[in-house]
This record gives sequence, C-alpha cells and structure tokens, in this order.
Amino acid sequence: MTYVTSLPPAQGDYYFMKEFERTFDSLYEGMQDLSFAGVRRWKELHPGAKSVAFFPVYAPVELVHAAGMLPVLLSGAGDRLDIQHADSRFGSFICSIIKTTMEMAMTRHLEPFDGLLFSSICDSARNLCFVIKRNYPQMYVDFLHLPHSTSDSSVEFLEQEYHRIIIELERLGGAPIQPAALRHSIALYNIQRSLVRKLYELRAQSPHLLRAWESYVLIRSGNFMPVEEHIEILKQALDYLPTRPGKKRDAIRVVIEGAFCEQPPLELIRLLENAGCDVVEDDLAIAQRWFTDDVPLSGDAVHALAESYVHRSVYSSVRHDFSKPRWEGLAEKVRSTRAEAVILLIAKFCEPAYFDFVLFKKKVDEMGLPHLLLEFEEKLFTFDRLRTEVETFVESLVFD
Amino acid sequence: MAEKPVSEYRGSIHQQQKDLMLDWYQHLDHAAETGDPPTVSMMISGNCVELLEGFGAIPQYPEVNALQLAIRHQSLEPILAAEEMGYAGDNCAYVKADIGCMLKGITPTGGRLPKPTLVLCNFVGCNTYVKWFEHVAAFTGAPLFVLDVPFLRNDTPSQADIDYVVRQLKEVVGQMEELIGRKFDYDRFRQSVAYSSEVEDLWSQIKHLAKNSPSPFDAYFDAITLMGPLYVYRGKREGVEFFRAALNELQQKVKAGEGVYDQERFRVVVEGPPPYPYFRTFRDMFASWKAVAVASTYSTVGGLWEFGFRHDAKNPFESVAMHMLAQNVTNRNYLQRYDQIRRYVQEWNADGVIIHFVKSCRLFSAGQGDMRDYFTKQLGVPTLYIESDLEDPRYFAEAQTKNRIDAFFESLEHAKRTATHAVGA
Amino acid sequence: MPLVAGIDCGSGFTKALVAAQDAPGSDLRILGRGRARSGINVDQAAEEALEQALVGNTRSDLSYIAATGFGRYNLSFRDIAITEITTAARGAFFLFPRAGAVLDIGSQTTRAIAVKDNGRVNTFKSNDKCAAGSGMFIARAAKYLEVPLEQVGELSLHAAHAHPISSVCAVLAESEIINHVSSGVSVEDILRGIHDSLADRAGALLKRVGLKDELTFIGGVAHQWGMVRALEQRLNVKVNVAEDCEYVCALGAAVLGLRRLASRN
Amino acid sequence: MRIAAGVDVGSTQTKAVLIGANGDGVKVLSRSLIDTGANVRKAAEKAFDECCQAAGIAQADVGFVVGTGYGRYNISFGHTQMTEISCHARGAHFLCPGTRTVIDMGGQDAKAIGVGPSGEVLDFVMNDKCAAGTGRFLANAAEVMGIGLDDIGPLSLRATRPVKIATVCTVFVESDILSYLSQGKKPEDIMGGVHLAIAKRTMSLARRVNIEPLVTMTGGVARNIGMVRALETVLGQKIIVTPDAQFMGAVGAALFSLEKLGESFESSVWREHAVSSRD
Repeated sequence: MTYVTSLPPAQGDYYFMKEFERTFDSLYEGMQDLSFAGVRRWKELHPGAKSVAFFPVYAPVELVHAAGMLPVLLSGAGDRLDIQHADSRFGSFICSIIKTTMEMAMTRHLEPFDGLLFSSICDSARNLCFVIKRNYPQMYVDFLHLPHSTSDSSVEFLEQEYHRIIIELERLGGAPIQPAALRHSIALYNIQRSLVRKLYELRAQSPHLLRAWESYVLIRSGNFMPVEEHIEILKQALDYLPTRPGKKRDAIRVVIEGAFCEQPPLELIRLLENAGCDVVEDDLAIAQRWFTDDVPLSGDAVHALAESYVHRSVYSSVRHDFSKPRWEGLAEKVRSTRAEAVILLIAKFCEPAYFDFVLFKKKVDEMGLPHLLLEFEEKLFTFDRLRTEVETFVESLVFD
Repeated sequence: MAEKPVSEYRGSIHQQQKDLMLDWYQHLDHAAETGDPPTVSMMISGNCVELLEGFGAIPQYPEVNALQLAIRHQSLEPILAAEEMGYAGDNCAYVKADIGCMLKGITPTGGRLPKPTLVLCNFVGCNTYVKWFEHVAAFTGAPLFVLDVPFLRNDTPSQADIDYVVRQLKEVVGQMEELIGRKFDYDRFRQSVAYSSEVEDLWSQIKHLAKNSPSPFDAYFDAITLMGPLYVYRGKREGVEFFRAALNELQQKVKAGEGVYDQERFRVVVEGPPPYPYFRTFRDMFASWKAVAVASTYSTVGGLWEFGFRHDAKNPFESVAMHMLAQNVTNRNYLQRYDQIRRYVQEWNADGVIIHFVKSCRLFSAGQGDMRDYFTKQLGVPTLYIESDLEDPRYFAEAQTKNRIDAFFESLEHAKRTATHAVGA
Repeated sequence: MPLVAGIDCGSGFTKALVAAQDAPGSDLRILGRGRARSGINVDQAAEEALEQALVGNTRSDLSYIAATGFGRYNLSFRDIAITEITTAARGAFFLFPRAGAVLDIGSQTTRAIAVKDNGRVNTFKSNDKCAAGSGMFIARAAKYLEVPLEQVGELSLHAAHAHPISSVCAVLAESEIINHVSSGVSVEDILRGIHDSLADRAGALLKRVGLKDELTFIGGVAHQWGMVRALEQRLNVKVNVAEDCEYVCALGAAVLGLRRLASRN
Repeated sequence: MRIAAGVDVGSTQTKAVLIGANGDGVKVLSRSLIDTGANVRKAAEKAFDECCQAAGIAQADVGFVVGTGYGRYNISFGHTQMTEISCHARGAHFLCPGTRTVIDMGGQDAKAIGVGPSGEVLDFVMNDKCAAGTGRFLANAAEVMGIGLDDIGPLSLRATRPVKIATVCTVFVESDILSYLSQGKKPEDIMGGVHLAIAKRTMSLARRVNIEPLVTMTGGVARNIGMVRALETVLGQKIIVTPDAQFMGAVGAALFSLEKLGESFESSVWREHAVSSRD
C-alpha cells in the first residue's frame, strides 16, 4: 500500500492537493479490504516474513515489528461480510465484532496471518481467542493478560508476560528478537504516536481543516500497512492540512466516547458531522494514541514497554487505573478540547462500554454538559433512526 | 405444563444449610449495626476466604445476594432501578440486581448488609467483576483493592503468575491491617487453609458419589444448595462439620440404593448457571423425565476439587494463589472447560450434556455454540442448548424451554429404546 | 397575518396542520387539519393533507412550511425539516405547558421525551431494545385475540385480574400471550396485562429521562383509554391526552416554523 | 384397518391428520387446517372433528390420538403428547424417505433437525430468542409492505438487486423496510433482501446440526417459494418440499399414534406424560 509515497514532495502545489484529497478514499479502501491484499503484497515483498494480527484494543506492536513481522489490526468485517456460519458458534447477545471475526476465520479470510493475538479486554473476546485456537490449531493463537492494576508488581508481571510473548514470536519467526531491533521499533512507534497526537491537536483546533471521518481514515489505515509507510503519510498530512482550503462552520464541538473496539460505519461518523457536530475528540483510534508520552528508549526495552503500559497508557473502558478514574479522563478530554457536548457512541452488546456509560453519564451531568447515547452495530445499512436522534440532539441545542 | 412436579431428594442437610446461611446473614446484620466483625466484599469464583479468617473478618458475596433475590422472585425491581439510572438492558443482571438493592436498601433476608470494610475485587476471569466492584466502591465509598489474577492462558500457571498473585495477597494483608487496625493472625490463616483442604476433600468425595446410579443427589440443583456453606464456611470448623454430615447422609443413601428419583432414567452433565428466577420450574422440567445431573461446571465456580486439588497448610499463600489462578472454572480457559465436561461425561457416565446459555454472563456463554459443536460433532455426545438468564425473569420463555427439553429427552429415549432393540436382536 | 403549515410525514399517515398568527408575538391560532395515507409519494400525500388543512386558503397564502416525521426529507416543498421528537415536544408544550414529559407510543417506537420549560427537548429515550413496548405489538395481540383494535382500550378497562407480560422481546411476549390464552385467562385480563406491561416499560423510559407529576401522552396508542388508565395508575401521574393527539407533531412543526419565520424577517 | 390421528396445535394454525394402516400399508386418510385463534382447546377439537368428517370416520373409531405443537397439552381428547421436533422428523421420514435434515419454519419457531435412518431425532437446533426465520417475521414484513403473505415469496424471486438487511429482529426490520421504501427501492428488491437475510441467519444457526442431504422443508413457511429458493442458495443444495409440508408435524404425530396402537406399551415416556397431563 504505497499511496502517498509515490507523490512529489512539493508542498501546496495543486497536483499534490488533488492527489492527497484522493488518498482518503484509497486509504479507506485499504482498511476495508477483507482480502488483506496489502498484507499479501507485503509478504510477497518479504519472502518468509510473517504477519500477526491482533484483536482490539491494545497490543505490543513493537514486539511484533521487532520480530520482523507485520502487525495488523483485526477490526471486524463491518457490513462487508454476511454472517452465515458464526451464529452456530456464538449465540445471542454477543457483539458483532466477535461474530464477524469468527465468520472471517470460518470463511478463510484470516489466511494471510500466521498468528493471532488477543488480550484481556472482555470475556467475549477472551473466549473467542480459545474458540479460534480449537478450530485452527495450525495457527499461533495467544492470549495476553494485560494487568487491571497499576502496582509495581503489575509492571514486573507484564514484563514477564512480554518475555513469554517474545519467546512465542521468536519460535514463530525462527529468529531471536535483537534488543537493538526492539529499541528501533519502539522509536518508530513513538514517532507514529506523536504524529497521531499532532493530528488530533490540529483537528481539535481547526475541525474545518480535517473532518472526523478523514482523520479516522488517516489514522486507522495505519493498522494495515507498515508503520514506516504510515509515518510518511502522517507527515505529509500534517504538512498539507494547514494549507488546505476550507472555512469554519457553525457546529457543536463534541467528544465521542465508547467506540474503542467495534467500529461504527464511516457513514455514521459522516452523519454526525452533517447533522451539525464537529468531532474534536474521539477514542476511535485509541490504540494508536495509547501512551500519553513516548516509551523511554533508555534502559531495558521490554521493561520500558511494560512500565509505559501500566503507568502511562491512556484510559479506556478496558484498561483500568483505579487511582485515576476513567470518568476523570473523559472530563479532561472535554476541558482540553473545549467541547460543548459528549456523544457516547456504544457498540451493541459491548458490556465494558455499557458499564462505563453509567459513571461517564454521572460525570457529564455533573459538568452540566448535554450528552447523547447512540448505540450502533458495525453492520448498519439504514441510518434514519440514528439520524433522527442525532438531529434532535442538535436541534435541542441550537433552536431557541 | 400440567405435570406434577416429581419430588426430589430433600435431606436434613438442606435444613442445616439454611440455618448456616441464616446465621451468616445475622452476622452481616450485626456487622451493619456495630461494624463488627469486619466484612470484605468478594467474588465467589476463586475466593480467598481463608485470608479473611486471619482477621476474623467475614465475606460478603454480592452474587449470593443476587441469586437469593432471584430465587425469591424479588430480582426484577432492583434490576429496573439499576436500568433507570442508566445500566443497559444487556448489562449483567447480577450487577444490576446488586446495585439496585444498594440504591433501594433491599436485602434478600430483610436484614441489613454492612458497608464493606474492604471491596476486594478478586476477579478471576470475569471482567464484568472489575466494573461491578469499581461501581460498588464508587457508590458505597468503601476502599477498593483489585487483585489482578492473570487468566490461565496455558495448561498451568507460570511461576511468574503465582509470584504475582502471592505478592498481591500480601499487599491485601497489609491494606487490611491498616483498615482493621489489627495484626494479621498468620496461624489462624494457616489453620483456616487446613480446614479448607478438609472441606474440599469431603466435597470432592460427595461429588464422586454422583458416579453411582442412581445418583444420591443432583450435582446441579442440589449442589447449588450446598455451595453456600462451601464459600462462606470453607475455612471454618463449622464447614468441616457440615460437609462431614453431608457426606455421611449421602453415603447412607448410596448404601440404601436410594437416588434423587426412584427410577433414574437419564444422567446429564449441566454447563452454565441456572435460571434462578425459575429455579423450581426449571428443575421440574428435568424431574418430569427423571433426569438427574451427575456433574455440573457451575458447581465449580468457587473451586474445582473433584480432580484432586486441595489447599495446602504448608504453603498457605501459594496454595491460595494456585486456587485463584487455576482451580476454579471461571479463570480456566474455554478449552479447559470443554475438557472438564468431557471428563464428567465419561467418568460420571452421562447420557448427554445440557448447555444453559445465560445472557448475563458472557464469561460462561460466549462461545457455547462452539462448545456444543465440540460435543455433538467431535465427540458424538447428545447436547442440548437452551437460553435464558440467571437473574432477569424477563428472559425465561417457559413454553420454548420445556419444548426443547422434552424434545431432547424424547430423542434420548428413542436412542435408548432402539439400542435395547439392537441388544435384544 | 402570516400562515404557517406543519406537515408530519409519518410512515402510515401524513398529517398537515395550518395555523395563523394574528398579531406579532401572539400565540398561533389553528385554522385547519388534514390527513392522508402516506404511500410511496410523500409530496402527493402532503398536498392532499394540506388541501384539507388550508380550509379555503391557498398554498400561496402559506409563508412557511415545516416538515417533520419519518419522511420529512422526501417533502420537496418544505422550508425546513425538523425531527418528530423536537416537534412532539413543542406541540405538546403548546397544548399542555405544565407537562415536563412527553410519551409517544407509535406503531414501532415508544419514546419518552423530557421537555424544558421553554418547550425545548431536554433528553429523550427510545425503546431501542424493548420491542414489546410498541403499538404494533398491541395491534398484533388484538389480532391474535380476535378483538377489533378499537375495542382494545375499552375491554382492558373491564379487566378483573391483569395478567402481566414479562418478556422484553415482542415475539416472546406473543408466546406468553398464547400461553395465557391456552391456560384460560380472559381476553380482558390479558389486554389489561399488556397495557400494564407497556405502562411499566414506558415508565422505565420516562424515569430515565426524568418524569415529574404531569405527562402528555401522544401517538396512536393514546386513543386507548385502558392504556391511559394504566399509565395513571402505574406511574401515578396526571396524563394529558389531546383529542387530536395525532396532530401534535404537525402542530409543533407549525410552532417552530413560525419562530423561524419571525427570525427570518 | 387401524386408524390413528395426529393433531398439531401451532401458534398460528392447528392441523389434524388421520392415517390408516392395513395389509397394503399406511396412508394418509384426511387432513384439516384451521386458525388456532384464541381458544386452543376448541381449535384442536374443531380440527380433529373436521378431519374425521373429511374421512367420513367417527371419532370413536380413531384408536389413538397424539397431540403436538405448542398447544399439545390443551388437547382434551389427546391420549398423549410429543414435541413437534420428534413429529416433524417422523413425518418427513415417512413422506420424504431418505430425509436426513428437516428445516422447519413455523409460526414462532425455526428449527433444523438431524434425522436418523429410522426417522429418529439425532440432533436439533431451534431459533434463539429471536423470531428471525419464523412465519411471524415474514408476516410482519409483508404487513409493513402492505403485501399479502402469499405474494411475498413470488415477489422476492423477481428481485434483481436485493437490499441489505442488517437486523433480523421482527420489529426493527420494519424500520429498515420503511427506510428502503422511502429511498424508493423496489418492493421486490426489498423482499428479496428480507428473504436472503432470513435464509442466511437461519442457516447460520442451523449449522449447529450436521446439514446432510436429503434436506426436507416443513412448516407453513415451506409454502413460500421465495424462502425455499433463498435457503437453497445459501445452503448450496436442493430442498425437498411436499404439498403436505404444513401437515408434517400432524402426520408424524399420527404415525406415533399408530405405533402406540400397534405395540403393547409398557413403561414409556408417553404414557407418563399422558397421565400427568390429565390432572
């Protein structure tokens, strides 16, 4: 997937602009492609190299990268795959991403991958890990226990856990992971994450320069290509966007919270904007903004990763730091982006999000902010219901 | 639906169990009154009740409250109260019932429940519990300790896993010493661990009695009534006495050749929690077929002992850690549960497996279709899959459920008859 | 004297309401109402409904047309499109300014709306999960029980012992009804049970948005007195029902249309 | 000639069948079909009565009656009851010999049954807490479209670009349909989409049992040609439908009755159920 790298670096010129506008669509196609053509192409270019896919939300991609493998996000099949088998394995009241991921496995869509990595985000995802393990024994399927506590013993434990994963990856790749390589990978992902942070800052400052769906595509597409390529794209975006023509519009500044795992259809994000919302913060690409700060490059690299997770990762409904409640994190987001409203965008049957809604709502009410709860499924074809609710919400804020 | 409920075994142990549990609720009421004894909220699964003994503290089990409410048909009101404050229809109804009770001051016995001295989130495999106890702490203002138990991702826990849990157990001790203002009594703790291993031994023997045909008790429905004392009194002498009596009584029944049903017709293994709001109705659906559960995974949420594990007074902390990590069904991975059920079917000589999907508990239910696939297609074990809920009465469809159960046993009956024909021929 | 029209393009019927404001700042006066089957062509239905609502006036007399309801975007000759939730709140507020909440039970959706003291929507909640709370459910139950829909409300008033429906899924609820019937429960008791259950579910929605002591009940089901009684008893609140409750959204649209008009000139 | 009856009291319709057996075999003598309506007991009696009249046989001459379906315990004159799962399997085995899989779509249930060589139930799966794939689901869809229930099947076959249907929830599919109508989609494309969605959803669940040929479809929905075709598309194999598809449960029940007439019955489930059902 080399979209922008083929472009002349000359900034601001017309040709570049036109091309860049087009990249949003091509990037989107790339991340929607269930045949994972990009991954296959990468493997052709790197004979013998492996690819490991990881289920949301967070995964230590640095380890995978340092092993010379391509880490790829498993983000469900959205509305692009009809469920024709998965219901036989997962019953009612289970969220869609679990079923579409199972369906992908049962219809051989996961063949480009040599390994699958799951982590302790919720019970459904955890069970999916072992169901897939039973049905596809030839594949490396692993479960990563990320601590739900922030004591020093948690750091020590996670460090050990990472070492366990490293051994598995080395077995899969057939070569040891060199400390230097790991440090290099960490450095790369530090750059990627800092660029992503910049992009969010830019959008929060001037939403008219970057629509929510565009930044969404720009960032999430990074999960389906080598990090090196993604860094290039982000750099060019950050060069280009400030010069992009576009005028401020009269809209409500909203924070979107809750869609950290299963993803809403792009149409839904567009719908929010068309109804008169400027999305100034969201947790749609939370994994790429996981650390509030760079992972230290000094000292032991594995320790640095573990310690960063436990002490310097962003809050989410599946990552717990009981000394710093998540609803306080949401409050910070709202303040720092001067948001006027919060939209709690929750995937149907997502229990962690359901639970957090109660305390998020409490906090938002205390702050005197209007909020809207929207429930979605990755598989949606008609949007009238949601549109009516969003428009009503906006109308209730703008009509005198 | 007009069938007479077939009466099942009711022994003196059922009454003893009631008394013990009432006694426990009285202690909780007293604690609410006076603040003594100190109480600790804990999750049933992989509970470390022995640790509490070191402080003379007693456990509070939100799950027990929830199920007591449901069995008494009182769960809907608190569930609705929780939904009013924003909990989703698809949140775990145990949590909703428990939170709803806190808001409305409802308790199963009418007595009061104390504000816990410590909310100890020993979530073993249940991510919902992390939220649940966080909310309890947030609403009661009680201090929260999250004991992070690594999920069992391989066959056995690694040394790193064990060290991690032991370290945290000692951190808990430290925090409780501060909260209670009392030194941790290590000997009493070790004594409690010793009692536990005794109880576990008796309990395991009881479980194995179900290998007899007819089985002297129902290892699903009756086991549940015995589970209360197992979690509250495991680390106490009362526990040892109760389970000794229980074993004795059931052994007598075996000697006398008595079973749950005069003529036991089917032996099944049950997976998943029961529909507590319709506990009796549900049991009668099996009783009308004289189908007895000879084993169940639900009766191992608190601990899995029939395959040999015991707490060990020589290494109290390590064995408590081991119990939390590897010896309860909820922290073991899904495939290990398949294997547990497989052993039940084979060693307890069952005719089939009943999978009861409960919408509240994704830990149990997410993937049970695959479990069914494993048993029917890979092992050729007849398996029935039914859905309802363990706490929310709105998800139990009596007619559908009965229809499925009847159809399942009709087919087993047919299989048996043709089999005997084959033998006769 | 500007004329405004509110047109509610519902999925079943299209309702039009024409109102006038006699003097600037004065409340608007309702001139006429009209309705027509929606069908596929929204414009056609709207014109038909509008024709009746204009009572003698002509389309050219209208200075503003506000569309609301499901098909609002398919109405080509609208000046503005507003959701039926916003207009329901405004319309209800116009009729019963003291009611802090609006309950709308239509054929598919049940909605609870909390209204601010200026008629704005505060919060709202729809029956995204509980399908058994919708009017269509009653219609089907009536069909199954072989009772004309018009009689449902009356019959339910004569119940001796209501038999509640507990299931949250419309289909499960239907099999519950079947069970009730086969165990010999009277039609009256079943219908009242349905109304009670609907009232409880509506109550849960209303409590989530905030229910005070007065409630305005709109939508097709508001015609069923048994339902109104059930709401009053189960939630013990005062329940207002406008005699032309199906025009409340059109009215709200007209009210808002007038405001837009005022702000435009 | 030994005469036995089966009465299938379903949620929407009640079916009765009389079969007779003599030297030259077993054959269906008569059928009756009526709406179940509010009085299940009456419906059962009426269906049985009509069925006897159709065959010109006095009720007294009917040796044994097996009741099945949701209202089976309300059949006052029934000697015993069996679930429709067992009955559909038995019926399909009799009318469509060689049947290994039964797909039954009735009023409020959709089920797949694995059938053994002697017509016994090997395995079965029913729709979960969801009416997808049931007759009621289709009835609602038809209602929203304002099309007769008998017309939606043929209509769906004319679909050229079937729409995508996300939800298969009985009630919420209605808003999907309305959206598509307001987008000006063709009725046949909407109905095509609905049928395809149900077929996929149903098979996705049905795959819990081994789907082996021959596959026979039973239940009221079997009359819906569009549904049959959609299922064949998803399944990738032929589905057998007999004119008696709707009566399959009653036929199976009647066959069980005949069995009871034949064998001298000692302890078996059915007797106990019969006894208990009378008190």
